[in-house]
Amino acid sequence: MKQRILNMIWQPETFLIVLLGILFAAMGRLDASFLQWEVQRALSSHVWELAIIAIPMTLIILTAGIDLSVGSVMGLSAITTGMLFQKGLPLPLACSASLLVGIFCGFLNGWFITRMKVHPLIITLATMAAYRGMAEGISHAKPVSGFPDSFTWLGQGDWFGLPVAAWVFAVMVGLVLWMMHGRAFGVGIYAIGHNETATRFSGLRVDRYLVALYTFSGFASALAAVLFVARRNTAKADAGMGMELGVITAVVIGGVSIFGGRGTLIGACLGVLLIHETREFVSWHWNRDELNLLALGILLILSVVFQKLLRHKQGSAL
Amino acid sequence: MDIRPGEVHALCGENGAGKSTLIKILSGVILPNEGTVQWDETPLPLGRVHSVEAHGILAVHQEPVVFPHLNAMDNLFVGRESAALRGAWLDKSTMRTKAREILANLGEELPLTQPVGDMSLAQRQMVSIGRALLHQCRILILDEPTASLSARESESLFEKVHTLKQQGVGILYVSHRLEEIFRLADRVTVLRDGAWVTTADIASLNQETLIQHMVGRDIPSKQRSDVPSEDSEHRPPVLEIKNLSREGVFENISFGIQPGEILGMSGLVGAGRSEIARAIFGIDPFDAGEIIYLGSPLSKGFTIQDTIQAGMAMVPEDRQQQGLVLPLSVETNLLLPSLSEFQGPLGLKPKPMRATGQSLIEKLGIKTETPAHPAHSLSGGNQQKIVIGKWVHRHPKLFILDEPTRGVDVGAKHEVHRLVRELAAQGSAVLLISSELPEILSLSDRILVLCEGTIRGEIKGNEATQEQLLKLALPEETRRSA
Amino acid sequence: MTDTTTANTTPPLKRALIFLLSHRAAGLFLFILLLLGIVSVVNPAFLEVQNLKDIAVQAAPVCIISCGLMLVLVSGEIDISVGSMMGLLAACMGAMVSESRGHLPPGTAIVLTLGIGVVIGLLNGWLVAYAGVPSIIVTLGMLTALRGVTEIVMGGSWITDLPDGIRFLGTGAFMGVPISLWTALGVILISLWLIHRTAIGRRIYAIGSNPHAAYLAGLPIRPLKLFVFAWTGLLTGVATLVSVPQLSVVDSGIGVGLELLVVTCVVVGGTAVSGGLGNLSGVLCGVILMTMISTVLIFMKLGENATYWSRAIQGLFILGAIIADHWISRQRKS
Amino acid sequence: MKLSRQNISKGWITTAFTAVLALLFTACGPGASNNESSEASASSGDNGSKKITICLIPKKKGLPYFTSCAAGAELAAADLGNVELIYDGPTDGSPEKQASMIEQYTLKGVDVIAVSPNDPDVVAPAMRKAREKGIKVLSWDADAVQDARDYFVNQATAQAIAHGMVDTMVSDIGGPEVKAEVAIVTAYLTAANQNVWIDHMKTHIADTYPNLNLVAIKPSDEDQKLAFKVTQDLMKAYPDIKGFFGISSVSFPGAAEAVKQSGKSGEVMVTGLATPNSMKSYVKDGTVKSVVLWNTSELGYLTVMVGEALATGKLSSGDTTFDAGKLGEKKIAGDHVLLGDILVFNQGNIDQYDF
Repeated sequence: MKQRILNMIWQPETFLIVLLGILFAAMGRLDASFLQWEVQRALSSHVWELAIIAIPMTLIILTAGIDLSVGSVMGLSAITTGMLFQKGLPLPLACSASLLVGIFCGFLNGWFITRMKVHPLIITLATMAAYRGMAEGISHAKPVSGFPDSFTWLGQGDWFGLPVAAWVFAVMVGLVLWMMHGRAFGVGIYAIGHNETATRFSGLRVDRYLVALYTFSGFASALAAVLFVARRNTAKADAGMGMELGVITAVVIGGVSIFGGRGTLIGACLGVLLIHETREFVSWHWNRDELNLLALGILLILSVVFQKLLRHKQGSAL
Repeated sequence: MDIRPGEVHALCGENGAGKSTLIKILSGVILPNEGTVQWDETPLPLGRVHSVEAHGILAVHQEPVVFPHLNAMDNLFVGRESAALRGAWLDKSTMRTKAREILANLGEELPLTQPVGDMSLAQRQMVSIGRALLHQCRILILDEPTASLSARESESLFEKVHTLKQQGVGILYVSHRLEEIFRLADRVTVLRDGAWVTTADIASLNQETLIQHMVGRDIPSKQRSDVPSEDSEHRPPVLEIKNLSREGVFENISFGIQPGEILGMSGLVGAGRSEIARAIFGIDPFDAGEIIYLGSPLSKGFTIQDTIQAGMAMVPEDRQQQGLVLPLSVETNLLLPSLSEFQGPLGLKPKPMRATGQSLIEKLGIKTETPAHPAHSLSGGNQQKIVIGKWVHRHPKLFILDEPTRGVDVGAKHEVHRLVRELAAQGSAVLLISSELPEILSLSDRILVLCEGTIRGEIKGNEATQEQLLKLALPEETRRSA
Repeated sequence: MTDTTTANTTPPLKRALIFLLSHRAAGLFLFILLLLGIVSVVNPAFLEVQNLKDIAVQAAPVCIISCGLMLVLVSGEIDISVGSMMGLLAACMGAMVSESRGHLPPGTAIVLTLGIGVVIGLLNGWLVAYAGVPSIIVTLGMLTALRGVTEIVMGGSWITDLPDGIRFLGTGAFMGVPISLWTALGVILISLWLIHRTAIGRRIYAIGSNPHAAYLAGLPIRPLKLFVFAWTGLLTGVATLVSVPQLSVVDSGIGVGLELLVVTCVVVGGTAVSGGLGNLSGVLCGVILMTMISTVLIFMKLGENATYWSRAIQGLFILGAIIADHWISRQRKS
Repeated sequence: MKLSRQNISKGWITTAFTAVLALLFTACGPGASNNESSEASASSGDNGSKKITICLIPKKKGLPYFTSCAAGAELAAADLGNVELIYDGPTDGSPEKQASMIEQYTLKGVDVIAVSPNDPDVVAPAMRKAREKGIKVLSWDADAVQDARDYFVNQATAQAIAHGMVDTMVSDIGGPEVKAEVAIVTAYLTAANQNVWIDHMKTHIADTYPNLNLVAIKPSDEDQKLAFKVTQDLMKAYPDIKGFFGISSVSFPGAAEAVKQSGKSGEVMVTGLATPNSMKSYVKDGTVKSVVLWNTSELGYLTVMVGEALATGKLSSGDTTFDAGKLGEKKIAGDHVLLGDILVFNQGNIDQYDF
């Protein structure tokens, strides 16, 4: 029993919760107005797209992979929505098409990775450039704007007191948590992350898992793109620029090991919350955007160092 | 314990007895918690490979210490560049001559510029041993050097050991193969559970007493399944292979296995045994031929999933890399191939999983504190039992075992053998690949001998002898010259 | 011996292709020649000495950093902070020499800039080797953090008064060849020596090829990793010194996205991200190819459309290299 | 082990997660009551007179152009005395971040937000929301979507800038009758402002200068080095090229340096938008004849003046003039407050400016 308690204390999630607690306390001290529910709710709209992409990214990193192309898929999907809308297609159709584009992009990533047996870092580095380039090529880098209110409601409106995107995120987290803990799927992901060969030799369809995960990642990126277009009322080729770095940072801060096999979705969500709050608070309080970059970089490195130490402790507690 | 110049000192013990740890300390890889190592009456500076090597203590570790992307020459010299340094430059020609010399000494002619990753396992092992010979050594530590060597290569290694011995080099020899120990060693030290048990002259021991020291209990000596089930002849074969070929790997392989039969597959390392097994299981592709399973041919391009679905199982060659997901729990590892069985509408059903896991652990005699312990906390033998156990639950019709007792201690070896017999008795067909001749002889009903990718002969299990198998396994040229 | 038998049965054309693709430098070199051929037919001006020289000057800093990054990849790690590092080093260098700010003599500034590069590299290396943080995380953090520091150093304005002493590094020439090319040549020679003729170089390959074996062989893994990061830091400093003074203004956006270009060059050049594999000639060809592409696109006069598709074309190039790799390894196996 | 341990502690973690959320909620309680005091501390000033908080958001923080605007704004704040100025913007020039910042300031309850939108469409929803909250919203430097702001502090219309650059170029290369190829080096392909200018430049060239042939538009991705390289390449690919427009403060010096190093100073003309300091050396050595810009410091000054006037009600719709303190009277055309004419810096006058 004592061991169990010790184990719980040395979880990375505990560390994150403590860190968040300290952060909130500090924020309350420095600028209590930041912590009002209204403020938090409104500011939360900045993070949902990142949070949605963080879900598949967590799973992918758990399998010891990585997807650098998420931001570019967002760009391509956004521009698909925009161009089709401009061509006069009804918006639901345009959105479905952009989701399909996202799914296809993700599938292509997965297909290349499983077929070529090249590190995902390299494949998605290449598709990152290729997808973004296609978005620029198709659109000639021109943005599309002027979407109807019924559509922008998706990004700007509230539903039962929370932004629509928040509900999308909640549903996705719920589904994935259920998949992870209630089904063979979850065990499979961890097993692949620890030892892909042994998992393959145990008869799990590793390639299918991976293709499914990268496809899911493409889908989530496209979904984020649609929400983004609705929120900003603009579809453009540079949508989601640099998104991949933010998402990976959040997931890694959330205690997911970049080498796979270690970490939880809950942790990743805490990571997202942590970088969101830090980001917003730094610019809320100090009004200096450059501090943000510094804070995030240091936060990332420090949190991983700490988690490393925790894992050490955890080992000795066993 | 002590090691004298010019002797072969064998180190024995079950897996987990602390042999490898002891060797790592001696070779300077890790630091001991307490105690010292005396060297010519003075304590040896430990914890640094370099300073230990400078004293002439060199180790050949169990896993070959090779760098697959580098060529043989660089492999020999990495970490020992001082032997070929001229100012700030590495002297390539010195390196080349020295490397040739050492490899020739080992009886190997290796291309110096080929990346070692492209070489066979045995050649890699030779390079690894060559590394140790680069320096003038006074004590050579060999940890399971023959694990991946064929009989012929082992033979040339033994010769080398003899020569070194005559040159006054002390040799610390670790092996699970007792025959080797009795052949080579002058004295034996036995470790058990991390503690010293005894050191004795080899002459004062026989196999049984040595095993007794190692396990600390009696073990029934190997019995042989003398009664091959005669009626099996009439039953239709589980598996029939017809003219299976893969360019450059194996050619025209044809054989069949009946239910309840143990078919041994013998041959040198690199004869294509594992490759055939992998082709049957759907891991590797093949170019031509047919695999008929349960009366119907497998469609071209079948996958592991198809074969598992159809009731095949395989225990792969490399337990840690291919067999287990080490950080996951014993239970998860055991149930990994059968997870879909426990899928309820709301998720995996934990209770039946626990129960099945527990019953498997008991059935196989896996020694673990709880089913939730990670697989890497178990000893090699117990790990191997997990790899076998995860298939036992599925009651496979065809069981392929690739080197099931490699690196497994004597006690666990017996249990693995018992499991294999049980499986066959329950009606599974077993394809057993092993480099250990006694193992093949004691288990198999029939033995296929492979050489250079072709079947060289087939012998009834109860008629075969070690000499016979070895003869068939050797390539023609060597046989003629021998 | 089985290899030779298979090789003999393959048609010679295919064999040649396999050879070219497996010797990445040779394959890339031929590809570069092919590209040169096409573009010079469309627009002979491409082959003018001045143009080739300009391309070389653009390639020089990329090449210098690639020499360092290749070793990082060979050792089994990665460094994606070089872009931001260059931004910060440029800002520091500018601030030191600028008449309105530090007003240090160029010599001192050069030494200090290189020193800062080494220190940042050491910090990266220390976090990776001694604190045990995965290199992609460390350098991802640095990528963001250093950019923030750069903004703070610049303080919202640019440095527009670089003295001639520093500008000479970027614009000057020695025997008709720009300084940056001499520097790149020097760095290549030193790297060749380091890789092939020193213990350090061989050991870096060893630790990337099989870390566990390296550990058993007693190789000093941590100091070696520290070294490759520090070396990359130093080379980034060198690249900053010879490339930033080509321009008269030091702004805060120098080096944005450079890490992607460098990683792409190194990987297209045949270096394995998993470590242990990579050679300088391949990387050099990768650098030349990647810096050439955009110039080639301009010289092809494909019109406005090409501008918008150039990034897509670059992405397809990398994918092409990967597919070629895959194909070759399959050919080799069978 | 890992898995099972996760299972054991999963429930616990979820509980803790909710606990933190609860913490957050409870923190909101007192936060709400603190609201007044904190807002007061943010906006109430000395002597009881209400301080007006004005947020000045540039397109990209860290550009000298905007830094010099900010300096002018500081001056105005000091002159007025009742203004608290916040100057912050995205360091990477991303319009999304601009929009996020506007949303933040809206929540903070500032009095005036002045934006130089990077992409009018992207920031428009955020600006509208701010207006709904009763915040005065201005655009400065670049215009926003018309209904998203109260006034636009207009230093020069997009058309005027575009025409100014083209006219300058034409006179630099020797008049409208000279046949010439020219190229544009822009910021990003997606940069909204530059794209508007480019459109105006294209129509102006087509309408007025049939002899001018625009051969290429290349992005520099706000990277001097790339601007340098692209210019070099263009000069070689189009040997007859006569002029370059560097239409961002990064691409202009890059392009000028490329022309200078190729030894074509005086032959190939470069013009565009940039702060005088970064171009001084090129103007002096003749590579660049003229630099088009306006008085940035005055732009910042005027923006703050207009903001303060709006917040205090000194300025109301329908006014046709505005008293901008030491800048004197400024004209108002519709909802545009006009700064005045564009400035053209040349060898004669560039030394008078330092920003």
